[in-house]
Amino acid sequence: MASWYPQISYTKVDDDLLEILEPPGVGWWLLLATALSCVAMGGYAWSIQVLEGIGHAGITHPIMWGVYITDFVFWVGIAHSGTLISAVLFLFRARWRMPIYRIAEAMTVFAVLTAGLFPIIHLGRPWNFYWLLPYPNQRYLWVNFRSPLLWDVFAVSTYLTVSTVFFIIGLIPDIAAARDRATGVRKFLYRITSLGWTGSHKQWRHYVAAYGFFAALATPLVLSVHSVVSWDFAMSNVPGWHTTIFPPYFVAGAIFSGLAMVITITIPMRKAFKLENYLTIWHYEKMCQLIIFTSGIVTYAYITEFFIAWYSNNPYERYQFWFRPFGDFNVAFWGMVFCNCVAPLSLWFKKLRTNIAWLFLISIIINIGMWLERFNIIFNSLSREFVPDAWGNYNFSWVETFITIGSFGWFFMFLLVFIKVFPAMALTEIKEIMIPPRRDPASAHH
Amino acid sequence: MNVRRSWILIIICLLSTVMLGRLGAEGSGSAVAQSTESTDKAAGVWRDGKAVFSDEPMLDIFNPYQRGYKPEQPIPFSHKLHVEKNKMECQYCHSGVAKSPYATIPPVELCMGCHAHVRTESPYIQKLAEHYEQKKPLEWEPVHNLPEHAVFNHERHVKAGVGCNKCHGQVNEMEVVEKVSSLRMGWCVSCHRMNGASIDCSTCHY
Amino acid sequence: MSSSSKKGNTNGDANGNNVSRRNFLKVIGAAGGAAATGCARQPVEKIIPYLNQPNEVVPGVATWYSGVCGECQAGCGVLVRTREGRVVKVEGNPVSPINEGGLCALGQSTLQTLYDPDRLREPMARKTGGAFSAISWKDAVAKLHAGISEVPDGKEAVLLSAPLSGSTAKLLEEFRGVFPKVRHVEYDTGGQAAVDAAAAATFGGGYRTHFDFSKADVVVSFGSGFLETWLSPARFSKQWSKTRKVDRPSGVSYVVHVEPRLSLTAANADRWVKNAPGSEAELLKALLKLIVDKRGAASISAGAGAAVKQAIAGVDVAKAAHSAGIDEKELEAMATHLAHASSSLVVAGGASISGENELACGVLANLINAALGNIGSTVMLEKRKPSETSPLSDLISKMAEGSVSTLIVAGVNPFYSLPVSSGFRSALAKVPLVAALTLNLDETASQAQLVMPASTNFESWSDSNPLPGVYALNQPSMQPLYETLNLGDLMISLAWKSNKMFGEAKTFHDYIRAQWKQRVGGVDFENRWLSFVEQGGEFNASDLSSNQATVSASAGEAAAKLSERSHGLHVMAFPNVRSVDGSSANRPWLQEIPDPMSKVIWGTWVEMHPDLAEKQGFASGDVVMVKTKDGAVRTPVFITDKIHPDVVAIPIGGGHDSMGRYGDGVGINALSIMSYAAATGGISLLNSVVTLAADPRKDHLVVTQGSDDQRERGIARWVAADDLHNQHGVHHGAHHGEPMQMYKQMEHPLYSWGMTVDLASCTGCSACVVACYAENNVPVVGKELAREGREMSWIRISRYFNNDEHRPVDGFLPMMCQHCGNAPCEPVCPVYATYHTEEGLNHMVYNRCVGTRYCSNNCSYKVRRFNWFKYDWPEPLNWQLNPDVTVREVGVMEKCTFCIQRIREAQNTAKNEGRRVEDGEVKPACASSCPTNAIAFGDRLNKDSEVSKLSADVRAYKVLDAHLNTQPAVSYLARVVHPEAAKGGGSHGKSHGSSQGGSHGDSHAAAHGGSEHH
Amino acid sequence: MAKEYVVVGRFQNVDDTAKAIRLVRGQDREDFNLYTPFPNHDLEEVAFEGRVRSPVRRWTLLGGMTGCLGAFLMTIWMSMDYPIRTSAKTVISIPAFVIIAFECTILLGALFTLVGLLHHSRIPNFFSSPGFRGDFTKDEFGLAVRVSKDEADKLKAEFEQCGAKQVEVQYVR
Repeated sequence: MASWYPQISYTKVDDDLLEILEPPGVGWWLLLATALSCVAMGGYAWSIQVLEGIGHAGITHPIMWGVYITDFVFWVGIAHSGTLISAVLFLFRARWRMPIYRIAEAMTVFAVLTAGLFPIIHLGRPWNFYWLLPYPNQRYLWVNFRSPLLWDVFAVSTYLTVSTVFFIIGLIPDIAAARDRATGVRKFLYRITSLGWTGSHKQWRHYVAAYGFFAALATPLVLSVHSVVSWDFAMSNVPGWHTTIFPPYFVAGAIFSGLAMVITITIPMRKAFKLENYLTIWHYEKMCQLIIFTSGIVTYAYITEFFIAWYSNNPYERYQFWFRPFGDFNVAFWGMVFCNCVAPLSLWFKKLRTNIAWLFLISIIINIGMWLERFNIIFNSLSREFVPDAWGNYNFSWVETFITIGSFGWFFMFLLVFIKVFPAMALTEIKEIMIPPRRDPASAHH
Repeated sequence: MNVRRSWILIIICLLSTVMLGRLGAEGSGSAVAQSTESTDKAAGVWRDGKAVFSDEPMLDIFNPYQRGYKPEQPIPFSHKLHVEKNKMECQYCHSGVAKSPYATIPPVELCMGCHAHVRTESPYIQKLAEHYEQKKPLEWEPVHNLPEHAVFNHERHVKAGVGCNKCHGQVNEMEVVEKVSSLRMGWCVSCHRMNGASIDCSTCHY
Repeated sequence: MSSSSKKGNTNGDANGNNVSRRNFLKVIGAAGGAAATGCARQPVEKIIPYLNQPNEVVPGVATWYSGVCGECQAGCGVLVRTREGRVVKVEGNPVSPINEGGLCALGQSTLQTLYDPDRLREPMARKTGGAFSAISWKDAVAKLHAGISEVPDGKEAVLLSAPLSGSTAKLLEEFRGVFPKVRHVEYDTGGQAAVDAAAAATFGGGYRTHFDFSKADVVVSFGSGFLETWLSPARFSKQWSKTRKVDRPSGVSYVVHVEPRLSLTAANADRWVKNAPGSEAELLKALLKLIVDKRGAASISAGAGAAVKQAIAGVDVAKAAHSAGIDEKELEAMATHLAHASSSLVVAGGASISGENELACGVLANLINAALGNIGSTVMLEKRKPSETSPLSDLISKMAEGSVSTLIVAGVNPFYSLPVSSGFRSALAKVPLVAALTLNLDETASQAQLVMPASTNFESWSDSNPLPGVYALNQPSMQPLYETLNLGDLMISLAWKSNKMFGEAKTFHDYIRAQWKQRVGGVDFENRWLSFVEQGGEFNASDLSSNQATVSASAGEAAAKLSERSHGLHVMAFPNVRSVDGSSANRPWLQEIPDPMSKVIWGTWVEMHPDLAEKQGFASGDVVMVKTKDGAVRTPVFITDKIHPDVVAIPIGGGHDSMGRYGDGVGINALSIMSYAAATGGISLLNSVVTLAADPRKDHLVVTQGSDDQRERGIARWVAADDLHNQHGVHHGAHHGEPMQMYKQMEHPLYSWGMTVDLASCTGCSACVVACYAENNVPVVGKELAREGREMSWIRISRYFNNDEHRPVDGFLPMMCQHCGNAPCEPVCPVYATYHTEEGLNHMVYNRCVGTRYCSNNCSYKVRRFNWFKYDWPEPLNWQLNPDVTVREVGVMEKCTFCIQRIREAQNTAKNEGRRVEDGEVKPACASSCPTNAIAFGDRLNKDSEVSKLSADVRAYKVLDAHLNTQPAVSYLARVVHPEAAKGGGSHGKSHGSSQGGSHGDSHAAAHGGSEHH
Repeated sequence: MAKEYVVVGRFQNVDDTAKAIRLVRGQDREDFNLYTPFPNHDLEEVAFEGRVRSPVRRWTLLGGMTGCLGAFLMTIWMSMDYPIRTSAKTVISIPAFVIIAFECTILLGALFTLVGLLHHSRIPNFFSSPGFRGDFTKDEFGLAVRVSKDEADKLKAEFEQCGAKQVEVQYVR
């Protein structure tokens, strides 16, 4: 399919898409206020936790990781589809990425910013978080490069840096376009942030090359970051964690959840800013196809885990995988199965996957399901480890709930500000894939 | 031209990396009162192929016990007078130093051993005697303090031949005792490294 | 802890030192403060030197004093470690013939009575308005003196105390010469009175029986918790452990325990017989009959014959067995074992036999021993002047009549520990002057008119005579914290007030010296005294094997006459290792260590059979009201099938309301609903239940163990004594071969520390847990945090059940950091806060820890504990903190260090002497506290070390190592079970729990995980 | 002669623009700028006469290699500087370091690419470029050529010839 757009003029593209940047209405302010209140809730809870001790969270022996690491993995997962859409699909020249990739990239950056908070929040002594960095210090001490957590530090910071660079580079021509339409303060802001972009052929020459390299670098990064996150678990010896299928399983899950989050965010945006011409049903169908695919991978991984636990004849694994569906917190397991394996099956039906409301619902269900998946992995595995006398359970506390809510506020706060400040739709690239104007044969000389 | 610019950029990048790494090392010229032994002087240089970033005074501003700390004591005891003029040995008063983890501050009784007769007219000796007679504890200001998580054993260091001045400086020349070493971990470690002592964490932390 | 470092206090009077108390307190106060600030950057502390430095004190170096643990009547010897003048640790005294180096949980925790923040600090008198106000000691003594010297005619003054021995008893005699109107009444809560009464009834007055478990090949115990609280548990445990060695010439002993509930002793027995409550006397009779039948009447000595004949007249074995709810064959087998054993022992005691038939049980046990010829081998008779005490019931009735004008209560708490039905509480109000010499303002003291602070053994001189020829001497190991006196000094002061002196004794210390001089003779006394003080007494235990006594004629009658046993549901109040008689309730360590059987901490519970619970509709954790004719209590229910359905059981020791911040309001007082057996003057710890009903009140049951079923994971393993190779409790199908390893094992150039734990000796008594708390500054978190699973103990005793009816415990396994060679925790720490030292220790650098907690997730043994909050030690509990161990900050991980501070100390000494650390020189706190020497520690590089040898034993195994290749430095030696016991039951190679056991375990986990039980 | 003028041709379609570029290149004028609202490969081919390949790729390679090598050096040196053993693993545990090296390869590769891009594209540049018009980021194609005064009018005419919608002559400096 060459293009799904009605042939509209470049001016119309600019007008339509830059209209998003018009001064916000009451709805936006309300949403921002909600997000900020959530951040305040989380900040309050965290301040108590820092001042008095991490014990205010429900995590306890033997479940040392709980909601915070669940949130961390959840947000890193959300981050994944952004880079997938912008980098991997760029390399595959999948044209349907164009209208969604900017918002997906923004989601990536903000989700990583959110995720990056959690390893610090979950520390017992968060004021010493910088000890995880290999910086020269008077103690002569370095860090342990053998620890998966240190790999995390490198992977997440690399991911944040690279995805931010990729995001900003993609933004420059669009900011330049916005600059040339804007007035006043905005014009000044865009003049600075567009770095003086003019779109000369000398710039485009390097830009296109560099963009390709960023995409090429980001593609293995997408795969590696969630693999590294999964190694936090897979590198340990905990029954239910110590398994080689974690990296592909986590990466697929991450893309799965990220796509769902893209749908969750774009559907209201499409409605609010009347972007139906740009974000068409066709785009959503494409995303649904990917969701069905990744849902399948995730389902397969669940089955494999059970099969291997049975086949290995390892009593610890076997017990663990008996405990998940039938144990104390089987709600998480069955919730996960429903949300991640069963609910997405409805997308096989064209009628349902072209129904925007249904899609929105399913995307939220998938988000919940993927959160439950991580909670399920973390909670159940830690609660039933090797020595039965040390088994224990976990009730999460209001502090963890508040901080989780706060993380959503934090994420949406960035996103809301972003869509009002910078072009949230990649107008340059939309123009690029439109058929360029040729000389009108009728008015040609000779 | 492009090629040349690229190389300049690369060199700048590399240099700044190195500079960042050396940041801690740069400032150690420091206004240390008495830099006594090589342990102190060696700090802040590249040595034996290892970077030494110890003792940066930059970070000392956060440390209440930085070098040069020189508190006023309840009785202005002069080490210089007692050691240089009266030729007293360190261990006469700090008797625990070779048999205990602590060097120990002498009991007031020991002071009174001499000062019941010597210089009794001095107002400070009278203050000392007052403390002794009224059984009122004498509260000295600590100069050399280690955090509680660091275990230090004077006995082992003295028996290994580490002189008092290695860490405490030339106390015999001090009217008022002053902290001449940072007593921070890197400072300890560099001396341990140079003398082949263990740098295993559990040597000092348990 | 070599004996050379022990110091005799040569200063004479503990109070007579010329350091004033106030200054002393300031000095040690500063040291305590410094230790408590933790590893945060601390504010400037002043350095306060001694004004006068005592000769034996070198700041920074520990000084050890010998002494006696005064917690019970056993008289175990202790070594007290002091730093800068304050006591920081108690260890067992290895030269004491009583405990031979071990010390029980109660003894270990004595420090928390010394430093109890709620301790009584000064004498107080009740004002007319009812409130207490402080008075001087002079006034207090004057007031008390008036009370005992001016007793109106027809009335009397009474001193109520625990049984006294040694110089205190002697002094009391002389004291009563000065104050003839003072009568002494002994109040025994430890079970000795019952044993003495049985001895008197069997052999006539003037005898005391001493038991020697170390010689017995077969032990049959009726209710006596000789491995936990009964008489002298540390000594009995050691003796018992000597019979559990596989290389013992006469083989591993066979221990049968008869009790309606699975006590710790029952759990360690080879066979637990679950009888109906109160049926012991009938069973003993039947047993005696069977033994007589087997051995023939002729074999019984002429003296005993008549009594035995009278005792077994008309006994129907089948009926007795049926009535007790056990198989007749059970009794038959018991009798066969006893009859055929070359040496055996039958004991009866404890909660389950208490009551009307207590005396009969004791006598019957003595008769069986006599019939088996055990007198002189396992049962020793000591000739002893009969105690002149009058029964407590007599005192109570006199008090109620108003004929007691003054009551001095010294060191006991009858207001709490006597049942309400005894009438003590109401009678107490009728006494015009009640004076209490007490550590805390406890329930009895708070009813008194005059309270006087008592000193602990750490602060005063005392001696005792626990065994014939054994004289234990206790010296003060620190200056008294407050102005306190012990009973001896109080008596001297009172006599002084009447211008009387006991010899030339100005103080009790003088009196003790005089007594000892009189006993041992004056030749070279000063030097000998010094050596007595240094080693903690004179230990020339007399050989009693030649002491024989004829069985008195009345014995048969005492045995034959049994009260009718009441049927139906009973409630039993049982003592356990952590609460004993309740006097230690204000010690947070004891509150926080789990009960070895139920694993419950902070509180009381009522144990109930699942059938009964189901019938009543109770779930685990529900609060239940247990009502007897004497009262009612409400406490959460703990469902276990390790109890007879006809009995529910509540631990003693809870329900204080005037003990202090840790003891008050924790649990309920089970003693209050017991009946008072006026006949024997004792409490019947078994009472009929009138009503059992659900209660709407909410309470939490804090269970610290996740699951009781080890699921054949091979964690706690056992072997039969005749088949040491075949380890049980492990799933044999899942064995792995020699594991592949990518890297070479780390080399240890100097030392490689290791530990072995012999599960054949480990009784689960939890002494090591308390010792660890004391040595390593492990914080106590309290009930609410413990309920969330945040308790900090570095050792937990894993107790695994199987489904064998008669040996339902696979074992007790002290689980501490295994110091794995391939430690899973180490590589996952991003900041190297935990790593492997060259000496083979898995070390934790607290101050480097940022608190990712990954190490704990990855620890297969779950032994890492995390500081979720900053925990405090209220003054002066913080004085106990070990200055050699860092107090951990909030947000850092901690775990067992193998007591690295002790390793470092030994290495320091060794280096000074230019040698290596020798085997046995380093003993971690757990190892040195173990009453049965189950824990060995040493260098694994030294092939001759105890650890090397034991870890090469055929029974040795490493937990989970076969699966995970963690290469732990801790080896466990599988529990040894008598071949007979291994044969029986259904647990052959499949100790897999029944479904009931499994779900049971999971419900525990739920309790621990924080789901609330109401 | 100083090139003080910029001739800016505004074009509406690709074909006209291409024609104008060819014209300019035919006059051996190297000092021109082609402004397009989006990258257009055809126009670039014309503008660069096929030599479009950007030197940015060398930066990426260099960054990647620096990151990889630097990470290995860093991890190995830091592990040896204060050797701490964990779990019987060797001090230099290459498999673990590979992950760090991988991440650093990507990180420095991306950062060097960024530097290369900024360097070669001459951004940030906050001075207005002569001949740039705001519409060139919207819907017009612009061709700006620096010329001397006498050439300006001629070029303007030629641009109009090629189909420029409008041609502006701007005096610079």
